[in-house]
Amino acid sequence: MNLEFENELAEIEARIAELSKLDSKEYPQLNKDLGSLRRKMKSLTKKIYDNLSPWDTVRIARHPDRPLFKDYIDGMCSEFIELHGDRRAGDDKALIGGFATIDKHRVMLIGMVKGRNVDEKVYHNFGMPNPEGYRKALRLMKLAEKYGLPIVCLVDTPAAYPGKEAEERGQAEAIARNLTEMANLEVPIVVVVTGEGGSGGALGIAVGDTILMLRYAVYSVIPPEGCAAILWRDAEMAPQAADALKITAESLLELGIIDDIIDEPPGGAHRDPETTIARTKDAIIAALQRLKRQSSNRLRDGRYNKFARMGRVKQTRS
Amino acid sequence: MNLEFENELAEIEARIAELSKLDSKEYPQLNKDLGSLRRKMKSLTKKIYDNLSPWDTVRIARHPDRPLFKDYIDGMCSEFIELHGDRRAGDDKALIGGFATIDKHRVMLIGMVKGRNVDEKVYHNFGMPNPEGYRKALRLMKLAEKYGLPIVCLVDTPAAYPGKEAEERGQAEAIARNLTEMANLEVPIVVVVTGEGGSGGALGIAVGDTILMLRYAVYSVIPPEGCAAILWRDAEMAPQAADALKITAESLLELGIIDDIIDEPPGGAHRDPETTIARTKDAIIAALQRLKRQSSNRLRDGRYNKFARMGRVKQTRS
Amino acid sequence: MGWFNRSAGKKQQNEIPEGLFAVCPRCKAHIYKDEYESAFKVCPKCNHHERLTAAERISLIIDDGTFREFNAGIKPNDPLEFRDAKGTYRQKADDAIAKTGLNEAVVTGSGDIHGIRATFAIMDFRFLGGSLASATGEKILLAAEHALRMKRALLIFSASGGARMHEGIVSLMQMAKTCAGIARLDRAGLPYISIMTDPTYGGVSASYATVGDINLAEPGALIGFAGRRVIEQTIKEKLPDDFQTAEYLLEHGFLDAIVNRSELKQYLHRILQYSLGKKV
Amino acid sequence: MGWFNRSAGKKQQNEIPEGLFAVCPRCKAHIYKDEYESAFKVCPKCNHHERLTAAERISLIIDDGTFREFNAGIKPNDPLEFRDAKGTYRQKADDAIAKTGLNEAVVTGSGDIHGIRATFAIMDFRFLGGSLASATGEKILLAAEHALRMKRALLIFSASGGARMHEGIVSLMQMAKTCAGIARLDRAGLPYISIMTDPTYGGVSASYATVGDINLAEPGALIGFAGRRVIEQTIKEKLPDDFQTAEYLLEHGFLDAIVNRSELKQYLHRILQYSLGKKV
Ligand SMILES: [Zn+2]
Ligand SMILES: [Zn+2]
Repeated sequence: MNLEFENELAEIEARIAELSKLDSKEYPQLNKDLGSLRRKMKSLTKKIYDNLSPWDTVRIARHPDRPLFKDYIDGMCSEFIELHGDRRAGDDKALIGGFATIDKHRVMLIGMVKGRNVDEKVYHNFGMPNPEGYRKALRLMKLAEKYGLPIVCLVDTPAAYPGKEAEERGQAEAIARNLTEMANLEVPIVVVVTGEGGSGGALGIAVGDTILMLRYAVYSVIPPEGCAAILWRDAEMAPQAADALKITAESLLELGIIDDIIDEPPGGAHRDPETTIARTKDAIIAALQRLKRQSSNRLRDGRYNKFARMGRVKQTRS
Repeated sequence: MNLEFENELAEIEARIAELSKLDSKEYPQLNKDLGSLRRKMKSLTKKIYDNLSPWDTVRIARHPDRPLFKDYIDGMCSEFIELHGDRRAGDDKALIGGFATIDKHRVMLIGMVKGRNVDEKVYHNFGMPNPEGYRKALRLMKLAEKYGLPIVCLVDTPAAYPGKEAEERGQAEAIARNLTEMANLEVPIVVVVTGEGGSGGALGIAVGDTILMLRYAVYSVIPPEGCAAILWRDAEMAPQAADALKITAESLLELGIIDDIIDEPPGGAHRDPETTIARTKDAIIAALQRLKRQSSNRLRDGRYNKFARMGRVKQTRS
Repeated sequence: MGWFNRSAGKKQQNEIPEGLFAVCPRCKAHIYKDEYESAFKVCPKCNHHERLTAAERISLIIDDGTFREFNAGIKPNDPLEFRDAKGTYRQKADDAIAKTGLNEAVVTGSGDIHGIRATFAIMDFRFLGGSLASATGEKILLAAEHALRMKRALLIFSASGGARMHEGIVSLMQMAKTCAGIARLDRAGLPYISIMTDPTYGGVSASYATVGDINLAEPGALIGFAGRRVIEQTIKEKLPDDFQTAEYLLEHGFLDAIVNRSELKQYLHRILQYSLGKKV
Repeated sequence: MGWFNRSAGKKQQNEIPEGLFAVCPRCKAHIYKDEYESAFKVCPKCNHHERLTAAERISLIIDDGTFREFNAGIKPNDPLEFRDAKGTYRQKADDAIAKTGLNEAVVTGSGDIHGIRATFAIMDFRFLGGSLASATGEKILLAAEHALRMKRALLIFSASGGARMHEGIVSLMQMAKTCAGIARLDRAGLPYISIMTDPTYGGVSASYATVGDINLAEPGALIGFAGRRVIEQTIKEKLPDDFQTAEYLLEHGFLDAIVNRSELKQYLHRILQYSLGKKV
């Protein structure tokens, strides 16, 4: 699938694919043409991706070929042992976690699972956790704390699921509880927003010491469509809302919400998942090494100060 | 309602009631006869209640007029503020709790509610808690710990509810969690078995520093009927099972399971709830005064040692 | 019950027509305005609890003359320099300030409840729908820090449609920020009592409002994570009438109690006596 | 996979007829007995996991020659001097001892899992239905204390119909007693891994078995608080076929994982490496 602002790229790609089938003996210009097409492809990719609008970025963050949590597990971890259940009501399929080994680091790895094909998507509820998901995540985080394991959370969710049973079982309380308890945890917490950072549903596992974001991930208080529907009274104004909401990694870095951006390969993560995942892994390892040196008190205080600083407003006598 | 071993008592009571309606002018013997009947009543009551079989005691513990948790709340507490909900799934109606003031002591008071009439009984699920009940109790106990309040638990339940949803929501886990967390609590825990101490369902709020029992309460690993059905292959053998199981307060005191017996008035708590409740209140106050002097570490260690001693078996080389 | 007989509301709610009578927005009963105001806008017919302003709430709950507001000068920030179809957020905020006489959607300070001193954060729905934004979050965090420093209870009265989207991600982060303050109080063993009033939604219900040591609500208050319409659109079915009411939440285990407004001050006083056993 | 290819079971289960073949009690498949035994009684056709004795379990899980049993001499107590229609509990216990060669329904000791030393309590269902009584509880508490003293992980393999009613209230108290041991381990930050095997019910499921840091179960194991019949009698309806199976519990959130017997040792070894990060 290609996004409409990638149409030109798709055409060139198709051209390259076509030419590649030809025999260079019958078509002496072949290699030269191919080379020129590839150069054009590269420069156009750069041009497009250097000039993405926030709304384009939303589209990339939701791209069906973008690497998903399971791709990161496979690509980053030499071992992953999924641990199920919230010990209360169920085992959420949209938010999972378990012991993982990343390089030399044993961690508790937690993240949202979206699923690739229709069956998977339905099974994983399109990556929208129910309260059981947040409660399982908290149980696993507390287990990590007991065992002295750092926590790594990969965030990629449109939202916490807005369902009837989710409300009945306390979606709000489940998220709020995580925000509160994560502030108290005595082990390092590394967060990476890899795709969609969907509001409270994302934040529910994103109270981290180091918060990273992929270049074309987004993180927003409300989906642009929802914001447009309310403030512009027209969901079609989502691109305008996306712009106003400042939801890109660059904006969030400027606003002091995230600590660093993980660069995506030219053309976005969906064009080169392997490199994306490798870079994510490197960034996580670097953060772990930094955070592991800190005492639990310093970690906790640092986390407090980090969030206390966000949106700090000084008193203005009027 | 009177139990069959009380038939003779009931007859005398009826006689007394009858005579009391007469005019002493027309019936000069009246006062003398009444006095003699009352003396007979008293000595017969003593005789019957001194010679109760364990099965009789079961019947008394289940007597419909026996004071229930709400009677104790009304009779013992100058204030009771019920606190609802487990913050997960529901608000159990069979197991409730809240802030209470007993004499000068502010405590967290927790207990099973059975209900008096049919509607109440159904509403309170006959005093059989679901997992939400145990989880609410634990939440309140942890709140008590945070606020430095002693915990008082009144036990009166046939059993934890053996229902489908109860299993699905983890009846076993809920009780087990309470047993584990109660061992860790840093505030005094006073337990009184006031009626039926029904197995794990009772124990789920009965891990106490001081464990008291009313004279005609029972506390058993299995209802005598159930035990009889299994070991005698005949539920009708419940009296034999009740005997074998040693479920009376006296037996439990001998076995080192409870710390003291709260005496019931002649003829049992159902004949004089007020006195029963007053004595229970006094016993709780005495226990609170004793326990409040202990440090949290000493309390916790004492509780550990108390339960570690129960059924201690020495190694025998054979 | 002195606090209860004083006439309180200085501001008129839009629902109440001028004249002798107020009209209950739920049951449409006509109520003598004096009676309505002195009952703190509770309908004597149907027990509807109308929304209160922060000032009314203070007068309802806090002992006369004991409230000391702090951080009143903190005003909305505009980290995104946000503008939508209808104009700038800055203008919108200025309008809200002018309309309500408040600088933000929450008033914080210290005061007494029948002589027990506590720290308060009281939301006012009139100010941009009681939305949580950077200045709101900042004031609440400062209130939590104040309670911690003074070793007192923190009481937060919530009334909010959720996060204020005009401050984007910065608003979202206030959820984590305020909860970090609650977490510190909890570690210190200090009581935090949350009182949810109509409405408490989204970023507020999913942060400090639902993690009280004790969660209270006023009768009939609507409390939830997602809005009713969003849920109905998602699940494609109609929700029950009592969905997300305080009564519904109580039944599902998320409230310690629903307390009538007329009893709320006394109730809080009673609870505070238990909660401060270790500290006072 | 050395532990896996050794022939293990010395005792024959009743279900397996003498001769060349064993019959799977679930799918009735005929399986070469050697194959069945070397697969630790897992049916190659339907993955049915037959109950194992404590000795078989030790040979399955613990490195050859490393198991050191302790408190083997602890035998059933008879605090109630219990007798029922069929005779005395003392006789029943003696018969169980004679039949199983065990002194109680649990074997405790220390041993290695691929070189990681841990403390074990392994229940044996053959001994009075794996029932929890004073000696069982005592041995489990001593195992927990051993793990605490040695700063090691505790692993408990449960297999039990519940509390042993012949010891009445003393049996019931073992639930609180064993959980107190688990609570101490937890406070010390030491791992406790619970492995539920078929069946785990009543006083065992409602105490140590379900409060593991990590709760595991074997496929198809039946795990519950009340028995199926009791529940059906209570609610007057038929329960689904998979009710109280390990798979059912996993779906309802109470198990971290279901692990095939052939992978269990390796799985435990992997988990222990995470759990001992802080301590070893
Ligand atoms: Zn009305
Ligand atoms: Zn089979």
